[in-house]
Amino acid sequence: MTQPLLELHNLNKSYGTFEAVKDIDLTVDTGEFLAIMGPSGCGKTTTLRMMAGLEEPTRGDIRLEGQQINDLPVWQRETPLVWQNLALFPYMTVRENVEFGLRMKKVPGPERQQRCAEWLERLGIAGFADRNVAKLSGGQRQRVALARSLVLQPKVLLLDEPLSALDAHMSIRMQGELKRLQRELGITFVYVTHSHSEAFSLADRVVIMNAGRIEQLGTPQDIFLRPKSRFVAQFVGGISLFSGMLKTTREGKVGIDSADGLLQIADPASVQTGTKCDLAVRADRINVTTQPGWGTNEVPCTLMSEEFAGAVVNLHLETAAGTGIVAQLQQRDLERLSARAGQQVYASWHPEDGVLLGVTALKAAA
Amino acid sequence: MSNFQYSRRALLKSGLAAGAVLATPAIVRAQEVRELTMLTWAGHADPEVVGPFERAHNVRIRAKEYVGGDQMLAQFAQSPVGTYDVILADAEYVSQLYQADYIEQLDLADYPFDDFFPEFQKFEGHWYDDGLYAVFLHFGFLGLSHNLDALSRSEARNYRAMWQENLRSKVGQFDWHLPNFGTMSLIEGNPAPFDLNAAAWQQVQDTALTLRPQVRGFYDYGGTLSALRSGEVAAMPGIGDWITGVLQRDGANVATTIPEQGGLQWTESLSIGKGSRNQDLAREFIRYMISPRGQVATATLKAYPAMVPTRAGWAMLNEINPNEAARQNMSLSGANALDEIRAGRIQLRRLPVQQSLESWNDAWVRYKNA
Amino acid sequence: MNTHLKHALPAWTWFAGLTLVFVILYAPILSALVFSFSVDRFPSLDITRFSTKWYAQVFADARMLEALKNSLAIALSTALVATTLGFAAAYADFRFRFFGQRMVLALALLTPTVPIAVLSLAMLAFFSRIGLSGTVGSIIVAHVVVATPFAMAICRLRLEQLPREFETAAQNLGATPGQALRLIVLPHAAPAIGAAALIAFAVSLDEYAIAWFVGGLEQTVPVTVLNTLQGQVDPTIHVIGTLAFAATLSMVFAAQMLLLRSTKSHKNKEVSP
Amino acid sequence: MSVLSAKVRLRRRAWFALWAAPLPIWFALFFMGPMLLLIAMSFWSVQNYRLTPDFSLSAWSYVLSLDFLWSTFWRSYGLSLISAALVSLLAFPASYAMAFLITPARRLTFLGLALAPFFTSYLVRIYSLQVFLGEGGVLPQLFHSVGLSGASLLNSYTALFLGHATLTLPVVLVLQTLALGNVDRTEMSAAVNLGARPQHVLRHIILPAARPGLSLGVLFAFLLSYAEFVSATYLGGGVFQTLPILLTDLIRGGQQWPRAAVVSLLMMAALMLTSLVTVAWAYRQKGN
Repeated sequence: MTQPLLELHNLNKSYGTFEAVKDIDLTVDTGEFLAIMGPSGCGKTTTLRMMAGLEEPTRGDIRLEGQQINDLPVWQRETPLVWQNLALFPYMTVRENVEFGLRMKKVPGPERQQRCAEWLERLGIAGFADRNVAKLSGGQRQRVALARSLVLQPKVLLLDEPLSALDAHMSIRMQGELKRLQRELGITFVYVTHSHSEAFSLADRVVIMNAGRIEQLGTPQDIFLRPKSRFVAQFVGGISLFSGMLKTTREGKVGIDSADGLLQIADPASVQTGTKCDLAVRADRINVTTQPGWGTNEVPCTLMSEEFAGAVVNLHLETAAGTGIVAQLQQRDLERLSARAGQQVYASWHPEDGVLLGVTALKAAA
Repeated sequence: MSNFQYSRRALLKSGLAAGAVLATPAIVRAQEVRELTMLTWAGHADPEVVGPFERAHNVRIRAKEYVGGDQMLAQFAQSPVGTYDVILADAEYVSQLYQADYIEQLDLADYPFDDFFPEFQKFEGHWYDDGLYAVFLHFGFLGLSHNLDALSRSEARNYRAMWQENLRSKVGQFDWHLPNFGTMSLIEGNPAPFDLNAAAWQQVQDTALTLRPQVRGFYDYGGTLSALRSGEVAAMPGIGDWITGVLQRDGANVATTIPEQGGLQWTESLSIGKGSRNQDLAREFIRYMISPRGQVATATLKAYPAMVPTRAGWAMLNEINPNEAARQNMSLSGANALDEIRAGRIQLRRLPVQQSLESWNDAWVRYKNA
Repeated sequence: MNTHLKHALPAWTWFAGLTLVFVILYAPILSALVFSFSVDRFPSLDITRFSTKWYAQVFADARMLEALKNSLAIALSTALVATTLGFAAAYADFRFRFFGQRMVLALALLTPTVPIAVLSLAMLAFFSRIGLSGTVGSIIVAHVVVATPFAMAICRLRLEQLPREFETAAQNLGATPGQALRLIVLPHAAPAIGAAALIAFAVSLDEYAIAWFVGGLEQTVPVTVLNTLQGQVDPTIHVIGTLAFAATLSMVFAAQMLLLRSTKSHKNKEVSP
Repeated sequence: MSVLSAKVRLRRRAWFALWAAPLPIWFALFFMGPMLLLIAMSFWSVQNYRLTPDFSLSAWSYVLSLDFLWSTFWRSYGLSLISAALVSLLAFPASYAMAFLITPARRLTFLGLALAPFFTSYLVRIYSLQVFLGEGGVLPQLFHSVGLSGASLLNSYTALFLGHATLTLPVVLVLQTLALGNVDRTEMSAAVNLGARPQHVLRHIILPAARPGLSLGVLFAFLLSYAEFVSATYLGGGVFQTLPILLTDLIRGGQQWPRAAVVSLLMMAALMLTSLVTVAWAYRQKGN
């Protein structure tokens, strides 16, 4: 088994009585693109800053290639960070910014210039080398920030919401470039973001954090298809949630006894009846009809609103019991449906498409 | 012409005499420059005053100038022992310096007291338990200083002129209780103006209060100069030639008159600071200051002119600056300022005898607040 | 500038107010300038004759020269120490979170509430007990106490404008805390440090009460002014005032240039992305 | 609690101490030292004109039983408060002009010019004012020529106020101008856009937004005027008995520094209390 590049063991950080990060265990492998995602205040940036040595853990260990580096000060860590606001040095030119780290490491002049030139070239900013960083566009500044860190040939690059300052178009372009760079260089990226699209499209694995803890760790597919908790489901979005009591019917069918009726599930083996649990159904798995009788789990509801998202449309429905349901339809399916807001419709899905949440946690507790 | 030659010869002679006195410690000249420190009122360390002494003794005089005896005492008290070699203080503060044990006892034999006019030979403020603690440097009279445009000399012959209607809000007062209450005491006819029983003291305060509506303000030394000069105030009690003399030199139409009720005498003296490390030099300095040359320099001080206590000083002043000698009434032949003392018209300014200093001060603060 | 802003009163009234204030500020200085050239010892409107004799007297006075030397040495040292202390405290307050942080600020800001006459005596009494009275050094020590709060306030305000990430970003790229401070924080704070030094210099140069008390035999220029004002009034006061004003004015202009240059370059650099 | 080794923690502390320690150390030695001595001194006694360490309440009981202490205290407080308010009012139009009617580049020059006199010998400026206001001075002459009395203006509250203004105007101008300059222009435009008239903008937008700076201006003017004694002596003619004057008067009762110490402790207490209240008020947020 290969040595993991970066390991966090039982990492904790508290500010006074406030626990920002609680018992984080995480390993990052060489060459991996790991995204840490979560709402603001969930501790994702604090975790990243602890990796960089900018915050000192209250408890726990940080290891780089098996070596404990708790004691290593920031400036000896070689874990460069790309900052949310980039933090380019305003009193320096582009070249001076990029050369800064090499100077600090006392890299001799010729090599420094050569490496700097190489990276300016590679990121397509060689033409601005002697310009003041303040006079660049957003995308150019972004590249300077990347070049400034990558020129140090780090084993791991830390990125703290690096694209949040860019407009949507530029952000998507930079996502592509980041992905390409990471593949080419084989450098480990740890990428903090609150954007699903960035995390899911870039990362090999995604960590979802909430209130200082890891809620779920997995591939984007894992998380998207099998959210482990109500929180993850809500955070990932596009998922309808039903809560109720697990129940076996007289016919031997297993389902959730919810306010919206008994909702069947496909694989009840792992759970005990009588426990409270949540059922998640992804929006693209929900079928909407104007007439009943189309599916196993069918709930009558009112069409509240439509939301166009390019090729697809999200329909927001509400059941009689007040549960909100999101359904994703293709444009032409919507045309076929021809329903208006306020109209009665029926949402239905296959039992296989329902995911029971919090099951592992329940098992562990039991 | 012959007069001129005479005075030149006299000057040479006295210069030689002074040289002989000063020549004794000339051996020190070969050594490095010594320092003599001095805590003094303004003007006494001007080069024209101390220059000859500095050259003769290869010494540099470093002076700390103060305004107000209390500042002086605080400065002395809070500085390390030996900081100040020579102290020039008002006679009232000499007694405070003595009681606080801040000054050295002096040896009578070191100073030519024979040359002093008799009234200054054993000056009361300088002797404690038969020990000498200060040497009389100069003195002046305090009467009624007035602007001649507002108050004529004959009007000023009576302190009561200050109560005149046309002086309403035109009387200034020096911001210190001793000269002011002393003057009030003179007005009340107390033969010893600072030695008052309770009733007399109360009477002094009551009289003062009747003057209060006439008073424009309370001034320090510099403020007094400016106020009298500009005409801001027309009359000030308890002030003397030390202020008006300076203003006259500048062409101001002011004078000091000693009214019929009498005047006060201020006195400043030189002492040696306790723990001085340059006592020999300090002694030489005091000797220089009461030598004719030092006395003339003192009498014609730029900061404030005053009378001096030595005969030789008077003689030399009359030779080289007869006008100033005449102006200050320091004539060796005929009537002179000392006659005022001898006639009993001048009383010493001194600390209150029957009351404490602080009760006079309290009364003064109260008076100002009235 | 918001040119289309309507004002509650017509523009000339505000400008009249501005003029009035400058008249009040500058009338005494102008009067000092005029009377410094008057031949009369006591200033009055009918000036007999103009002359430079008081200037000559000031320049010929050896004690004045010594006082000037003392004043400059004291003001320079005060500026140096007060700025160092003020910057260090401002930087500590900016960079770190620590127990008693507010206490330090309160301590530094307490100085202006102490009546100067008593502060002077307390300092003299204290200094003489620790063997530090009557020297140029004791004046410097005392002036540093008076001037540091100003220096600290100025540096602190400027540091507030420095994004906190810059310094950590430098460390993250391998700069030691010292290097980060030198390469990132100091260039940013330089104009404030300059202004703080100038102001500390000026505060020390004009202080008379403490200098009289703790200075012992060492005289500074303001102490000679105090002695002249309280004792033998003469126009050398006006001469010193005029010279001091000329010197201060040129220092203020120097500070202006520094600040102006930095704001300009700062503006150029801070075009939002 | 920390996961760092002792060595690293020590190194960090040393670096922190390098910056955080110098000022507190300097002030503890050379400011708190004298201040504690001052407090101690208020309990000392004076024997034979000599300040003697002691534990005596006599200075406190003396000062606190002075019948004119509180009238002096309130006069002092009132006069400096009035001066602070008047100086602030006087400065406001000028600050407004500098903040809103002058280009920013010029504003810096004007501020510099406003500040320059602050660092020019204060004593000289007070002496000059004395010449200006006194008998036969510029201002009385001017008044005389337009048919007014032409009497000296010294020893009046006007003169005292001008002295206070000489001391405090520059600081007040700078604080006010900075405060007004920082008022959000969009907020002002928004108000105008909503139909507010210029007077309303001034009253409801500008003044509330600039409140911290404006109140700090009043506070500083107050602090400086309160401790002022040079203009009280040279322009007020000593007829306005204020605490700083009382302080010097008390000393003259024969080295009564303990009493002076008591008065200055009272002054400091009043100043600190006023500062606290003002700062709290200035930075108070609306709506809690």
